[in-house]
Amino acid sequence: MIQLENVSKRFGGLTAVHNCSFSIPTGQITGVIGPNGAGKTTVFNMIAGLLQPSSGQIFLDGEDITSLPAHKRQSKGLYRTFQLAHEFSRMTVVENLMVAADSSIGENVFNAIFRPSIFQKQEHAAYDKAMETLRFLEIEKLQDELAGNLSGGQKKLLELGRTLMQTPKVILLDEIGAGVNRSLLSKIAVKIQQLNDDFGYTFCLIEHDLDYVSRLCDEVVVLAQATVLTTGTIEKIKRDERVVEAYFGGGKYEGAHA
Amino acid sequence: MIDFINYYLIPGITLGSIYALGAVGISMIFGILRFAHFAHGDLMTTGAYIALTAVWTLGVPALAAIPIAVVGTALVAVLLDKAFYKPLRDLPSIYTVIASFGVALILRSAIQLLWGTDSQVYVVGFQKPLVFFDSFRIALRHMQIIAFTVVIAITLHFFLSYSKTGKSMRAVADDPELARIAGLDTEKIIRWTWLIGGGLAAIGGVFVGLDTDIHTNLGWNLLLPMFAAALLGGIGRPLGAMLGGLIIGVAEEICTFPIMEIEIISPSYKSAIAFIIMLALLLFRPQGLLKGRVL
Amino acid sequence: MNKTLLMLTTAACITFAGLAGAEDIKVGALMGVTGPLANFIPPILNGAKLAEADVNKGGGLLDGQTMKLVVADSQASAQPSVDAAGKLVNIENVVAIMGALSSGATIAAANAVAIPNGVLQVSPTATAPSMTNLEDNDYVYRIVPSDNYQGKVLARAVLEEGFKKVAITYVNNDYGVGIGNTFKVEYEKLGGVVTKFSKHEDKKNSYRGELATLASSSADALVVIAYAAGSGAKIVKQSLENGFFEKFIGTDGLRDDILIQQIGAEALASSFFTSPSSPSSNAATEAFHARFDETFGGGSDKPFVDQAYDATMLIALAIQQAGSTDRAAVKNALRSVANAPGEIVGPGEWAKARELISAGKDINYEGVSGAHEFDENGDVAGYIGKYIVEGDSYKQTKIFN
Amino acid sequence: MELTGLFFYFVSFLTMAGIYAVICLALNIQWGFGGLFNAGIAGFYAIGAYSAAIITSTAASNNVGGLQQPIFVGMAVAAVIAGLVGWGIARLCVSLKSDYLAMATIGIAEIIRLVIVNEEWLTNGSLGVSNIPRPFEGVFKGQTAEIVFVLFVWIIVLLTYFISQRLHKSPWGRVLRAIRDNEDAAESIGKDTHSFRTQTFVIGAIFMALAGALSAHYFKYFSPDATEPILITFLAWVMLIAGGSGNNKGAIAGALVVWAIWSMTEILTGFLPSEWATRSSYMRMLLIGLFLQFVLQRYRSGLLPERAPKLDKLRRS
Repeated sequence: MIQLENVSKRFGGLTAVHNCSFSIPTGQITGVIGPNGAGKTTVFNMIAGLLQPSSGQIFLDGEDITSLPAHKRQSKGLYRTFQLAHEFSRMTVVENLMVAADSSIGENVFNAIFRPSIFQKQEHAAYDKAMETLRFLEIEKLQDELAGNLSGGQKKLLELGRTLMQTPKVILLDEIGAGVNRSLLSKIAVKIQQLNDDFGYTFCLIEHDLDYVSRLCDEVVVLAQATVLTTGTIEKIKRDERVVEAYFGGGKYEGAHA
Repeated sequence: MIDFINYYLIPGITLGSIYALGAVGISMIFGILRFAHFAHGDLMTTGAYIALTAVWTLGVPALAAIPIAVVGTALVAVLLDKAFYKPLRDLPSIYTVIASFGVALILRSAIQLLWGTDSQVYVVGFQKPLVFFDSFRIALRHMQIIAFTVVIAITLHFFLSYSKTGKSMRAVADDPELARIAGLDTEKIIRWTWLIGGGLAAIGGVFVGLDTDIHTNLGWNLLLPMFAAALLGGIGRPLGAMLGGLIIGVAEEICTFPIMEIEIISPSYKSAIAFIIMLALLLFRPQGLLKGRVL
Repeated sequence: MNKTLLMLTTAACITFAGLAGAEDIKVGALMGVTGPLANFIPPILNGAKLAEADVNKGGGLLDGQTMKLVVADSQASAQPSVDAAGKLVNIENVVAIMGALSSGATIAAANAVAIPNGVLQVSPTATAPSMTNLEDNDYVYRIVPSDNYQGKVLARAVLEEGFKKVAITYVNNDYGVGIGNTFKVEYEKLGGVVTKFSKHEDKKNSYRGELATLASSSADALVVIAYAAGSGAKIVKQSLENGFFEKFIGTDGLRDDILIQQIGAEALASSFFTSPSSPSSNAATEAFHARFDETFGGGSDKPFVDQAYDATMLIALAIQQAGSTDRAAVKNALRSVANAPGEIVGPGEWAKARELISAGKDINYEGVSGAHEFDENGDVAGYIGKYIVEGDSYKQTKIFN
Repeated sequence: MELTGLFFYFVSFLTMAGIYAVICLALNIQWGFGGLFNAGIAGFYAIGAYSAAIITSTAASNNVGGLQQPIFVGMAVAAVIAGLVGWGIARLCVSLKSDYLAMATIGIAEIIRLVIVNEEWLTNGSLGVSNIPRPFEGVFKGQTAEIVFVLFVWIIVLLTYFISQRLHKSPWGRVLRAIRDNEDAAESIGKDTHSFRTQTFVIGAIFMALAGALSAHYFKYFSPDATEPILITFLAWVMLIAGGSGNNKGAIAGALVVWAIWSMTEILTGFLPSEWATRSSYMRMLLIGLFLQFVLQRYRSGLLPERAPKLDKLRRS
């Protein structure tokens, strides 16, 4: 469970996020929606640790992780994907996943040079896990392709796969559907649902596409004008006048194909 | 004290003016084309030698040869861009940076091939400086260099603030994405950047020749201080770069001024000053004095 | 991949090597053709070429074979110098090497190529004191005195001129540091006062700050140990402009036409310069200079022209004396043709030398730039000339030895 | 005679090319794997050369030195000093973006050069350090010693290559390439990018210093003019890019090919009349410059392009 308490972020004179408080409950799929410029990605970046809040606190299972560097949040089980695909373009697909596996022994430079035998077990495990993940995502045929050569949707799948290489508690998906074709999109939805059902992974996703959100999410957080407008189930949200106003009244809603 | 002004400050301002003229181009190219142009010093050398040829063949004084040097070097700059930088435009900027190292070498060897390696001067002999109030001494050519640079700075300011091209250049330097959406003709702006950057570099090169002598490493020796100047002024801020150049030039000269007869910094470490300022800026204030972009 | 490369390279080498005639006897000229000393090279190279021409006109080497000078570019820097020397010795198969110019390039080439391969190397210009103690198995020589020597002579010359108090500025490289330090030590030992002793960085635009400090020390004259094209001319010019100094004393680096071209002869009237030179008794020197200017249209007064000629000549004589192109034999013959006793042979007297050698007589080459008597370290005592500016060129007025 | 001559030319060619190969492998670790734009190679090279020279030289004139230690002690000290300096620089600069890192490292290399030239008590300033021994000098003399030295150099090359390969194949190298390709994503999967980059920079610096030490032993004399950035930094970059950055074999191939071009074109100098020899040899620089542009525009991935490490061993059918 992730909790945000009065989190704000200012860039110079601009307030990108103002006094945001909400929580991402364990074992659920939470959606974060809102018009463009509402501060969704900024909130994500703060949860993932890429940005430091100007004020406020972020908790993971009760522990304050506000000032924990990004690379240390992963060991707490916090993973993310990016809005624009952040694949490792000059590495193969299987390497893209293996790099996210636990390779603590082989990542020590002395072991890497002098004792390559002692991390072979981890390497085998990493490879097997990577292949298993590729099979789960049904892209195992692409294993030796350079990630830079994949289609946009395949890259998104790859990024989702990367979050699955260790034992995630919370997976943050930043517009996983952006730039992905319809059929692949529903496939991704199936996979997310499956991961949530079978493994109990917690998801939090930013999405523009309200249909997609209503299909997947248990709870929805609506951001508008740098703060939380409301939270609740998708049915409740859809009936909320303010949400309708924020989306449609302002004319900023860009629909499903943003 | 008057010694400080005559022998440290005035040479510092002169050197600073020369740095300023080179740094403008570096800053603009960095801001608009997004890469560190390591061949910029050699563009200065090119300008100095074109002017030298004009002085030799037409018999005009060096100052009168400046327009020829400016046009020639600006054209060279545009051609270099066409041949070597444009093909790499869509790649990560690092390829262009490496290419510019190669271009620096190409320019320098071409100059050595065409003009030889002897050091040359525009005018033979020396002139006593003008003396004011019995103590303040300044050489005529230093007055010319400083005055010219001030005029250029003012012209540049008006160009960037009021002309359409100038405004577009600033827009691209501030935010290339926005500029592209706004439908600015990027290629035209890039052409202008090279014309102005190359032209001003040529003037800087001629000034070096006017102040001391012309040799094939002239520009390369000035390159790093000019980078420091561009950083100091803030990348993408041409006038900031000019101010930065002035500061670096003055700092380099005055740092060796002996205080109470003691040299705090040995003159042999003079050139380290610019590097240290540059490092400090990179580490602590990469946006420079005038809030340039950090790429 | 590597194999293909190796084969290509081999093929290229054989092609290049094949271009020279089979009868030619090759001597390497390792010169800093490009790089920081490039502007010194053309006249120096001409000096060597003149020696080559003299040998070939006077009957050639050994049994009338043609001497062929093979030029290689040391770039005045260690890595390329070693590479170029390696090619001279191994591909061009030269008998001996004339060069290199700067001490760094010379020592690197000697250590990495000439000494291990057993090739005689004679440098016309390397002046670094550290050359003296090179462990060279007697393969490395130079025909200019070490910087220690010029520094010492300079000190004497300055005192003779009546300057009891001087300020010194020297460029921070092996040349400036070498002469600067020995000059200071010797000058003070002889009773002179050094009012200020400072080094400067090459290639800066303004030296006014340093010069103001130097001027404030109220010295009679300024000793400038620097290359004219690097910092020397600027220092003289800025001193004159600001009235810091009017009298300058320079070494061979400053004694460059560039200085006269940039400053004008008049302003240099009260200055003098020293430079490795030739013995005054050698009448052949002037004839040589005239011949040089005739052949190449001028340049005989440039630094190290004489030395380049002599170094090449000495190598040719050693080959002739050895009677073969065997490298070790050539090395062993060098001292006997260079050092006394023996019948004296001068520049341009190749035919005479040939005859004497074939008659089994001992010869002693007295060159344009000196008698060249090598000591056990392969150093020469040398002659230092004193020069003043007259007209638009330098004129030698005195010889020290 | 011709053939023995050619053979010994190759010995000297391979010695220099081998030293460059070590620099290229080091640069490949920094740039090819790690994406770090180090434009101050000459600085680390100089640190290595001077450390080794001071530690091993048999006698010194005015500076510290003449410590007469064995060669391997000199190389170890060179590696340690370069590693420490590299670590200090990396702590400060390694997070800078590419062009900025280039400027910073050039500036640092210049400062190192100034210190070497000016601190005479340490380095004997511009007069350089002499009396530097070569390995096994007492045992082998003359041309045999040349062969022994080239073997010594290539043992170091192979050692460097071996270590580079191990690094490339290991999870460590995988993380490094991931950071090079996308820093944010690497952070998001828990990689401490700053630490990895620092390690990379330090390892590269150490090998560059070893190359410097090798040249000091080869020349037996080392002065500041051997640290000319065009000859070290620039040439090494051309070599790596031509050879194929990201590929260790490419780094070695690049060093061989480019040094061959550099070396071959020099021969042409001798065929020109003296008035032209001086100028036309700038053609060579011009050609190298154009060659680089050609490579950048047409063969960007180099002679031997980067390849992902083989995973065959991990594959069970």
